[in-house]
Amino acid sequence: MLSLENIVQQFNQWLSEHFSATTVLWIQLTAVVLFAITLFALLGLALVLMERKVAAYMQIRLGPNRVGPKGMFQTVADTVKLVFKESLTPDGADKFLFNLAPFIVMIAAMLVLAPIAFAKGIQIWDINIGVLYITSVSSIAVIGILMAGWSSGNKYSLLGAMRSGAQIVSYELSAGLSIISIVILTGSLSVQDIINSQQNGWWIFKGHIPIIISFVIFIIAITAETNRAPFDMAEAESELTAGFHTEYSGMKFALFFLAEYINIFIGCALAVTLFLGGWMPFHIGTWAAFNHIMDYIPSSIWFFGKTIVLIFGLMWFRWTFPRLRIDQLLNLEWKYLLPISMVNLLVVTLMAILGWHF
Amino acid sequence: MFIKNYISEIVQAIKSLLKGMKMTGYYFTHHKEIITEQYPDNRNTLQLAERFRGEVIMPHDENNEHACTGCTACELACPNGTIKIITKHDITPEGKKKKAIDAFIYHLELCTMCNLCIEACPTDAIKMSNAFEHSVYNRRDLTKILNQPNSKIREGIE
Amino acid sequence: MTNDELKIELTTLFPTMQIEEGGEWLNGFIEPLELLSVIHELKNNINLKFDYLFCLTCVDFKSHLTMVYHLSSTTFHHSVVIKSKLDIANPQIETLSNLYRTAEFHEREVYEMFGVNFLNHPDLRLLILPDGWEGKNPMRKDFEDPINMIKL
Amino acid sequence: MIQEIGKTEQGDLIINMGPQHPATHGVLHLRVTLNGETIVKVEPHLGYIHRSIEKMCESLNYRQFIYSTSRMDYLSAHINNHACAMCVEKGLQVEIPPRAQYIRIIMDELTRLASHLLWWGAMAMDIGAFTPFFHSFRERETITDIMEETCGARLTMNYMVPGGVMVDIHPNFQKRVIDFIAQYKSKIHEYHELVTGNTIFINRMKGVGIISKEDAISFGCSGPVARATGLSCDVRKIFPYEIYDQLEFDEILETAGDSLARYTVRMKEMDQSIKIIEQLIHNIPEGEFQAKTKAVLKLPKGEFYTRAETARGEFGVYIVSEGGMTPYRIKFRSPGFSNLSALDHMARGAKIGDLIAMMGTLDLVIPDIDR
Repeated sequence: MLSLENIVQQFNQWLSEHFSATTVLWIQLTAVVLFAITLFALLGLALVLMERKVAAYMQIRLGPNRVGPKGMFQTVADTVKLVFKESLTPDGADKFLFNLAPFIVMIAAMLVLAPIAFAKGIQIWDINIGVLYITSVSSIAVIGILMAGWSSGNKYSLLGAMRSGAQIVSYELSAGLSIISIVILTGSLSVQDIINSQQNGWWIFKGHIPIIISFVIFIIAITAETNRAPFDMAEAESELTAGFHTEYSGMKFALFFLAEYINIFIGCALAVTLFLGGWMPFHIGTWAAFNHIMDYIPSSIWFFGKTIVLIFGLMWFRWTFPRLRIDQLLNLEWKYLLPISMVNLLVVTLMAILGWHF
Repeated sequence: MFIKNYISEIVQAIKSLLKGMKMTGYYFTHHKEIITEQYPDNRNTLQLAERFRGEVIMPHDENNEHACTGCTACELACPNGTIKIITKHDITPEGKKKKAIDAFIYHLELCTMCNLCIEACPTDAIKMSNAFEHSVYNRRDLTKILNQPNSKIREGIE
Repeated sequence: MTNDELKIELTTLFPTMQIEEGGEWLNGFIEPLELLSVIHELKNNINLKFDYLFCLTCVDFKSHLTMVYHLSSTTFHHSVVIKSKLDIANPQIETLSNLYRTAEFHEREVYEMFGVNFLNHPDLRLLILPDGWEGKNPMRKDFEDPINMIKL
Repeated sequence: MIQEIGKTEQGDLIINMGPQHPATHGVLHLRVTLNGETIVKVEPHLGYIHRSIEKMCESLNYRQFIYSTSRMDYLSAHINNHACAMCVEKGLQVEIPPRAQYIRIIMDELTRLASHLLWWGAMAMDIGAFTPFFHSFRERETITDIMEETCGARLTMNYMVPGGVMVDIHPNFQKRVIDFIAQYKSKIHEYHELVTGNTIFINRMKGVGIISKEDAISFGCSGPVARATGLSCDVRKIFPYEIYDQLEFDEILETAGDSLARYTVRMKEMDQSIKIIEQLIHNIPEGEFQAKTKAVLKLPKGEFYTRAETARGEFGVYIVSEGGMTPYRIKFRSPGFSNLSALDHMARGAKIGDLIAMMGTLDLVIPDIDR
């Protein structure tokens, strides 16, 4: 069967037959960089369009429908416009940090792509501490946001950045605890191992109620970590005009914008990997025929499909709920999510020791 | 007791959130409810209210005649000085002098569509039209002369 | 309380007040110096309780300025108008912002529009006019602004 | 004053919220002193769109000046025009035909509904929910269409004239209003599902921007802001004008005085407006829609004051006449101006997010404040 895995393997084989080991490595690296950038651009364009369409339909309007068929190329047109727009740097800004910040946010988002398994056998870097790597590297982004807020020399930006800092640091805790509950069950930090452990069923089905609770907490935490409504404290346009990126324009703003969507994708991809079986198809117990049909659907479609469903969920939240206040946001984390996830972790640990899961 | 309150609080909160999501979900799946009007595209089918006040016009009949006597009631009624009437003296066939309008100048850029001039007009010579696409590149184009060239006052209107 | 009853009550309380009838409400004219004591009494008198200052303004009569205070009571729902004539050259009057906090904003508006100086006002600054406004007070009758006149 | 931005002597941060800010709904400028996220002081700076309508009106005659009041509180344009027309009628001592009274009140209540619907959407947008805005505009659009059909304009109608209304209602008017009532009743539950019951919303609103009844009186608050504190101040009830005294409706009172109470008052007021319209729409009397008045109106020498209940509170018109064709002095008592003065008192000690919620529930319309 023609699958992505075979193509990649054949490509690798062909490379190693024709070139020396160093050249192969270089070619592979170039391919990976090209792949990452393409994925980045495509995801950004697709997700922004999706967001606008989802928002429009929830708000009983049509959304973009002028550029291309059904407005498909609206985001492309927007990108072209943003590229040609002048990137202003305010006089009062710390110019070096101001120009550096979007790239830090962007690079942090790009680096996190490395250990994510997009399909069976498609993974840029199968690191054995993959999940830990993702959580740690993705928190670098907050440095970029703080940098942007501070260096803009704008009080709204500063407030937005400080809010963002407080928020991401807090929600990292419950996100981490939710991840740990899966790590306890699988006994591994490697992304491959976690996905393989869901061969006979996704964790969300195997893990009983405690895992469902950690899934919900994890979804809430990634909504908060990606600074999306109802937790969009850092931007909060009705309060802080645009928060940390008030002073950014043109392509530098586009980078922030793109990074936000990539972060959403990564957050949801991680949730899919941990709880929904990554690229594993959906199987029901002993229904062999059904399972066989499910297997025919390529693994990449499974992975992207599940991720898009989760992303849709986040968009659904965004266009339904009002924004929380900053102190309520921190209350929610410290008074509700953290205690619940701690108790939950204990239950999961007991479950793992006693072997109560399937 | 504390734990029970704590949990019921969370359950209530989640319930209220799901209710809202149910509603947005309904609209997401029911595209019939969409109310967007695609304005420049639906120009041909656009239905404007007949009383809609877009701009002041002076209707002329097929003989290029209007009903304005130049009494300046509209000019006096206008709060913004939008209307300026310049009169001249026509000489009727009988040789009598008769007041008539030379130019009915209408400053659309000053008009607030308050309808007071139409109310004031004793001969119903002016009325509001439905036109609402008034944008022009030059501000001067908004100053209009409402009576057509060589137009006359209709017979029998005093 | 009806206007007639109010008139009796007011004449007994404030013998110096000139009361004018004819309009919808009673108009009481007082000297600027008495203002604070009169209004204080009106607000706190158990039968009157004029605790709601719903309109505060000034009228320029060219020869003098008149401060107009519309008071009403949230308990008895009766209203009265208190007026005070001010000298046009040097208009000044005691502030009411200690009795009615809404007076603070209204007095700032009157201060910049008519140039009335409110004594003991906590924060008498320009509210509506731009900072650094120089020249006459726009709502006075002798105000002219030849620069910003709209010409056709 | 605007130049000395930066920090206070105590090290508090000063930010200028507005005149260009998404939450100030126009060009309100608030100079906010912050200690961290906590508000120390709020100073409104007004005048960015002050057009001095009062001065303009001094040179317009009694028919002409009414149109300009639509431009003050543009969401209550009908009610502003109504108050002005009533004030002139009081001076002229004109009896208005009953048909005109009915039409006027239906229009007033429709305006109130439209205003509250817009407020609902805008307030939800202020606190971060975008979808309600579009949903409320769907209903508001129906009202503006009704207005357009009868008055010829959607926002600044200039429909009330001294002596009655400018033109008779459109033949479709009654049917469309009845349709609108049905539409409103079928959709209002969605509003409550989407926003009212939402736990995030309740937490954002409860206990925020509390003002006591005494303070509300002292600050001259009116309308839903004052009624949320338990102060009975509905002009329609206390000083009924037109035929409000013959109608059956409740004055909504809450006691908490916080943002949630203001929200509840407005939501319930919409239902009351529907109730009023229902009582009137089926039995608009036949007859004249405008009383006969002279072509040139001259008010006798004297002073005239009328008040009307707009969507924001008590709107007053004070005309000083010297007997001429134009008013000698005219003063508009706008509800927003007094309500805004209470903002500083409410906001101290709250968070920035709370300030937005307070401004949302105060329902400020800046041209109304600046006049």
